[in-house]
Amino acid sequence: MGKTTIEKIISRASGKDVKPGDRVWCDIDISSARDFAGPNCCLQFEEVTEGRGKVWDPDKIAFTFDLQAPSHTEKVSNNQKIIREFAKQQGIEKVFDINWGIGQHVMLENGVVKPGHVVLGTDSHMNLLGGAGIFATGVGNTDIVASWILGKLWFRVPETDRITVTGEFQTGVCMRDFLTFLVGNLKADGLLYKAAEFYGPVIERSSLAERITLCSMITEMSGKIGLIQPNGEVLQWLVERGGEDVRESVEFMKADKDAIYCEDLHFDVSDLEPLVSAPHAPDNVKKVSEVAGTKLDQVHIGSCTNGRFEDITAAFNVLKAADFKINPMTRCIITPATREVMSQCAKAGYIEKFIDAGIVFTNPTCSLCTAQHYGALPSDDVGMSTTNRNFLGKVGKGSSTFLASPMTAMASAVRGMITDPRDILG
Amino acid sequence: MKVKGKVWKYGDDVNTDVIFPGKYTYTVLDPAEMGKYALEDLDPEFARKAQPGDVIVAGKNWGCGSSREQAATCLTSLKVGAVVAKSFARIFYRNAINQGLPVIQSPAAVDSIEAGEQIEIDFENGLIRTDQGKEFAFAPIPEYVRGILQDGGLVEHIRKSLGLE
Amino acid sequence: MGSSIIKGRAWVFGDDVDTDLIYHNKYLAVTDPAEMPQYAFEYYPGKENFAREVQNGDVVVAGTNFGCGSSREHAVYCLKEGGIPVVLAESFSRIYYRNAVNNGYPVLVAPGISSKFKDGDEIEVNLDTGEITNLKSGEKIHGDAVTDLEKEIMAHGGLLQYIKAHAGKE
Amino acid sequence: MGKTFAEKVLGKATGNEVSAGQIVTVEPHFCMSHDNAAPISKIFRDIGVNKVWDSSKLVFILDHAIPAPTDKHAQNHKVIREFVKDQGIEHFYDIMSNGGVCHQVMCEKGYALPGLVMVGSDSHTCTYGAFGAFSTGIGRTEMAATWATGKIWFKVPDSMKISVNGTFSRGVSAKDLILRIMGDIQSDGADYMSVEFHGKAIADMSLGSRMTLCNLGIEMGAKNAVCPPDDKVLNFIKDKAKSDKWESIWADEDACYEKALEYDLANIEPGVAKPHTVDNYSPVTEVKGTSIDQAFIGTCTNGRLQDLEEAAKVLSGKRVAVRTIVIPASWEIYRKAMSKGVIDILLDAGCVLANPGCGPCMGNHEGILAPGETCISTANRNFKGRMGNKESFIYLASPATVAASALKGEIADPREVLV
Repeated sequence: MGKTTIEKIISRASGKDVKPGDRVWCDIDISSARDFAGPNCCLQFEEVTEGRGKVWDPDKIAFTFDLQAPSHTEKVSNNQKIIREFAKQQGIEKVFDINWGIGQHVMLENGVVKPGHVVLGTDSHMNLLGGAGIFATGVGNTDIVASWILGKLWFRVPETDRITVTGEFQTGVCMRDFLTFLVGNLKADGLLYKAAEFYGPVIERSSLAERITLCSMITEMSGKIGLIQPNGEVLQWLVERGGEDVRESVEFMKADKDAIYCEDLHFDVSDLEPLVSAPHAPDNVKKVSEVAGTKLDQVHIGSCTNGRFEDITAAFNVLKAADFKINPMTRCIITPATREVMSQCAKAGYIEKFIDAGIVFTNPTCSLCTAQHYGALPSDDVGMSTTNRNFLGKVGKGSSTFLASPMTAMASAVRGMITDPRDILG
Repeated sequence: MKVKGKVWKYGDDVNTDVIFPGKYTYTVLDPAEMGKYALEDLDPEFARKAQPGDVIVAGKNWGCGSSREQAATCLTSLKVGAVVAKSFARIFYRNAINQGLPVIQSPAAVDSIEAGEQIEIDFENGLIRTDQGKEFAFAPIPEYVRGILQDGGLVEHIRKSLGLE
Repeated sequence: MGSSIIKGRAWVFGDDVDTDLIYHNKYLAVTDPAEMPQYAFEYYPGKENFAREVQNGDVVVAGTNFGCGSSREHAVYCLKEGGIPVVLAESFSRIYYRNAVNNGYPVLVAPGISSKFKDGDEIEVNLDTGEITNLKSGEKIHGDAVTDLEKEIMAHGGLLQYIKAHAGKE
Repeated sequence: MGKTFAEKVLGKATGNEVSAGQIVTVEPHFCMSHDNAAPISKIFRDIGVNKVWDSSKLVFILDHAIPAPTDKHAQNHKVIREFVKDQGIEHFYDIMSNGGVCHQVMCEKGYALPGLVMVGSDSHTCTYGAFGAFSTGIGRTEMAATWATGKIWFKVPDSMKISVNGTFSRGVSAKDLILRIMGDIQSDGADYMSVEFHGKAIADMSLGSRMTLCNLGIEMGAKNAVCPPDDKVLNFIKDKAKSDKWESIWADEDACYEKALEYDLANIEPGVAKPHTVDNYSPVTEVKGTSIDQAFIGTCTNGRLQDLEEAAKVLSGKRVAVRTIVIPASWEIYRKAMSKGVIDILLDAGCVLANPGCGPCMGNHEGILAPGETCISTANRNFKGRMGNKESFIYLASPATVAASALKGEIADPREVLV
């Protein structure tokens, strides 16, 4: 019987011929932790191994710092120190300190994680790496500690949905809008425990940044992972970062023709309009036209969902079309995903234009997404953000947040209220 | 106007970060709560044990550093009776008066008064007396300053002068 | 796991209770699980006093997709360490479920439960059989006791204990 | 007999001839507040006056924790925005990219002007003396009272004259000079005084370097610190002066000083202030090799373009060995550094380039230390607990010394790194 991509990856990693519903132990390629929950892992590991344990393979463990980079509280500073010291003591060299950026992106850019890998991390959006054909999943600290001891972890093999995307985006509409549509369509538990594979011309043509965006909110539908088969320029980029063996893995993980899917879903993006997730749930989806004119106090562009160079370029182009001016009453913050992205923005001349427009351009980090860094909102403020969650109180008690694409976010910063980017792009 | 209490003694150049750490300046907003953090990094006992009327006796340049008024407010919040020092940093001196906290310059008193002694400060006569019977005179507080202290701080003083009472 | 019969009061929550509502991101830097219960449900409208008012043995009852959002294990610790013996929900988010199992913390999937209980109802749960009784109304429903691997992990008290017990046997 | 700068400025402000020791009441030309405008506005309301005496004299610049890292900080900013609206305050710099660290913004936007009397609810308000202003830090209550009444009393200060001649050796800058002066006269060496900088070396210095000197006046206990308002100043303010009340005022040749000091730059070498006091001076050569965990370049003391350029000169083409946080003092500086390629160099060297603001300087924002950690910083205070943790250690130094140390992972002499 044929296998889906996730079944192939799990079969290889577990050495078993798996089918959905099976519980199996998989070999882990990279077990990572960040400055959130990472210290819990280190402390728990030392407790469980009574301070004498050695991790199973220091080369397969990575640490990233993005929750508060740089830290603004003593507690987090101390937590980061716990990680640095643990890494030193265990001989772990893959430590991406506060100067690197958002973990998944940093590990991808640096070839630490590659297509076909099984990757763990203390971040529920680890699974955005599915956009590069990597089986990555967010777990708690206990799972991480178990993997550091065994080099393995148990998984339930998920059923897979096949989602085919056709058509062409109109001007002002992008992958984020399709993602928002999907979350609204499938709802917060629409992919409970399941995996998804994305196919179709829209996917095949898409950039790595778009693929990451699309796979970054599978968690918001309670899914395990969304996977996209690397091809074309994306594959080329992954080979450049990860080495020639990437091609082999990509060949191997291709789903069989007779693979069995739980559901087969088809969507056409041609009629799609710019969308938002209205407060206080990602699946509370509305057309921009329905909420246009809502006054905004703050706009934020960034995060693991929409913080890549292509995302910032999309926002830049909207700003350009508006003569590089934003509404002076709206605070606008842009946070690149990584230092590499920040350098790209610097070299492309974006940052100067953003500064001239009054926009705050920060160092790469998770920024306001965890509300622990840049741009917490006061009560009654209304914000718009390209992040992936707008839960009640998440970025400040009594505030509300609309989630949107980088284009919609910038268009809204330009006017100081929720705005359809097509109004500005023409 | 008199103050009576136990002496807490500290050295030279006790700065505002030590008196009230910067990390609390935007997270602790209630003056009543500020006392909890007074001298946290220098003497954790102080905030827990200081009694109303107790007096801080310190070396030179007490309160150097930042302009943060919380360095004075955290002491008034604990009802500290006065600060006696060899000298004061300028901004602290003003802030203390503006908060109604008496500040007295007396190098001689500082040299001979020890931690734990009971002392009495008589502002009208410009005298510090210890329970050992030692006495130290200090220059009377300028009239303008006395006015502020008597009104309980600058806010009340201004309200009075603007006829807002 | 101690006694398999649990009796307590029900605290009833809605659908899609996310991890920020269970344990807000403001407190992520906390590493000691014993410190976490004081923050449980601080951001849940109408249940802000949960941490202060909850009594040992009280049970959390919720709708679908409980624990959606972040991977923070704090959201499990803050209930487990707070003396909540079990969480009953229509369904759980994937990561929350894992984190609970990995800590030997009983979570039962109980379809229909959210309509059977009101805040404060006396509840009895038999962890062995999965039987859940509303002692006020007398209604009974069935919760799925976890199966196979999860059950074994839970029987050991959590993943790390399970690993220790199986060391060298794999 | 001649008059000092302080006597002349305060005399002009009161309209009478005044001398040191006299108490005067003046109307300040500008009142600056940062994030503490929120608590000050509460005290102002307590006074019971409805409107501030002159809304055009108030300048608000958010910098302490921007953008807001927590609900509480966000709430604080909101109070300020509402007060600004309510009182019609036009000189308001929110978290947006027209601002930066308050003192830098006050200087570069043309508020700091010769002969003005300026107060700020921040101790480093003395920085504006670099432009010939009489400026000094005051507390919250006093600021609220000034908003209400438009008046503030001062004792006309005694003055200290510091004459500086000669030229800097390679790898040495204004920060090294002022660290040395602080070491010599100690942290209360200029208590209550007005510090005047004189001499050929001051005339040769850039405005940025003069700001570094005046900025640290408060760390010697001074009420204010000031440099002569020469052509460099007049050229700079020409198109941007935010008030027409300014006037070039400088001390008379025969003014009477409480203290006078002389320095020759030839004798100044790279130096540091060791933990935990600003006057705990030591030449870099004596602390070389001290291991560090973090390097920080920024603040109102040393976050200007020339400082970033100095650091870039050291870091160009190399990689930092410890985490290095660079925070330009304002967006204008960030913007210029970007155009000149300085930002590229710093990013390529592996620095964190954070958005302008005070950063970790007073323990509020990005870059707090963990227990036992050591930081070398271009900031102005190394007090115990200053950067958020009482078990940590801070060394103050020049941008070149901090950059050289960042490269080596230990305190290093910039002269050994600079080619």
